[in-house]
Amino acid sequence: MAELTPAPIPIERLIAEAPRPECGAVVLFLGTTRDHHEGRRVVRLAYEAYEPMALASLAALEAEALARFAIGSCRIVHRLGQVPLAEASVAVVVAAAHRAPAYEASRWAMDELKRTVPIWKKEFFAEGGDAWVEGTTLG
Amino acid sequence: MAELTPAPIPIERLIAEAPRPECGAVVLFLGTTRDHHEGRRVVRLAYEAYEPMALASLAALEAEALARFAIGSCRIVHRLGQVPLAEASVAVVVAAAHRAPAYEASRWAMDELKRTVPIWKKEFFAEGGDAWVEGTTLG
Amino acid sequence: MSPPHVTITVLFFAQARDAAGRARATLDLPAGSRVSDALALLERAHPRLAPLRPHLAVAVGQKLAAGDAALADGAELALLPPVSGG
Amino acid sequence: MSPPHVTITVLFFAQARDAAGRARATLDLPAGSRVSDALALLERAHPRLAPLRPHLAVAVGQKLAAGDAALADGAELALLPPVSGG
Repeated sequence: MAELTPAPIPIERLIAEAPRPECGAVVLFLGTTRDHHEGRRVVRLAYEAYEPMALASLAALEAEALARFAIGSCRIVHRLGQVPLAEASVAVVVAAAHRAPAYEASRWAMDELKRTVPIWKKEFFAEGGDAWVEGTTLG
Repeated sequence: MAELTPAPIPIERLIAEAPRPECGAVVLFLGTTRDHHEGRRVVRLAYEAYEPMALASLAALEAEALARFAIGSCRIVHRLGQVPLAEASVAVVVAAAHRAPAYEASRWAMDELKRTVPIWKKEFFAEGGDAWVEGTTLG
Repeated sequence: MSPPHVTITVLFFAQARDAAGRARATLDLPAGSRVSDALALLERAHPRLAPLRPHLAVAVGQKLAAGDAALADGAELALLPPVSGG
Repeated sequence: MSPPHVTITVLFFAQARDAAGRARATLDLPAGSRVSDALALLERAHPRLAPLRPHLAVAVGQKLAAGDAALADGAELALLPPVSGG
């Protein structure tokens, strides 16, 4: 089930909840805060979303991943609000009987998420100031 | 640092230890025990290794992954001995500035591990009996 | 009696919120107005939205909508700058 | 005085251990013996190793070794069936 959360992403719980007995592979992707972007030092990030639309988009991605790939489950959690350095802003957990579709579904879900889900990231710089990250035009 | 361990793989610790501030992506792969193989119900697995050679092979894979892909770290832990259903037998954690090389290094490391590292898996069946899994001839 | 009109809610996100200086507005439009009419009105009220326009997507009722989409009374129209989640 | 010889340790893994009924053995071979000589001797002692032979790799000192690799005194030779880690 897709989630948007202002709190740290509960990575251990997501892994523990990924269904296993029938699945031989679990792929967890974590997007974490980088401390640099185009040469400037970043000290923290903040995310905002059009929450109901973003949640529906993430849930649709989960469902489409299940339809496109031979996987048993796909779960996406995105953090909102301020995210300190080195903490995860997004987690995708895919479980599958075999590893190839698990990797492929995970990559596909992350590519689609960045392209289609109404979430915006702002970077705060060490030298002061902030800026919205240049993103991808929807549609 | 590559590890072979008879205990459950400390997944939370591996994720926590993956270097983050300079890296935007972490990919964790877990190989978990499947409850079926070629139509037979599997109730548990056991792994054995030629330990010093397997450990050196895993360490060499980590180093080669760092040389081949634009990643910041690669760490491989394989469990040995009996592994109950749904527990992880292997974990690969890759951290990188960008997600594409993180996914690619993780897949490559798992493919190589299955092809080149002297570890053997035995399956124990619900109907009784056990069998070594058909593997890949080395060399 | 005034001519028939529709009232919509407008949500501004990210750069669009910065440009408009607000997160939300209520807009009255003549009945039969389309998304492009609402955008033209918003741009007149908030000129700093103009440079964003080529990259702005619009959702109506949480679905992406084209410029010629009709606006029903009570619709929620969202201005969505290029996305950068992940 | 006996002719010069080498003593090696043999490690049997997985199916090779099952076939040999043991995990480890010590083998005396004439000096100048190669990996293939050791395998022939092991196959005579443990006939159930024969069907594994086409799929068996051999390591000497933890490195994969070909059949014509020489065996030094004290070498550790490991019989490695097809691997199935992961």
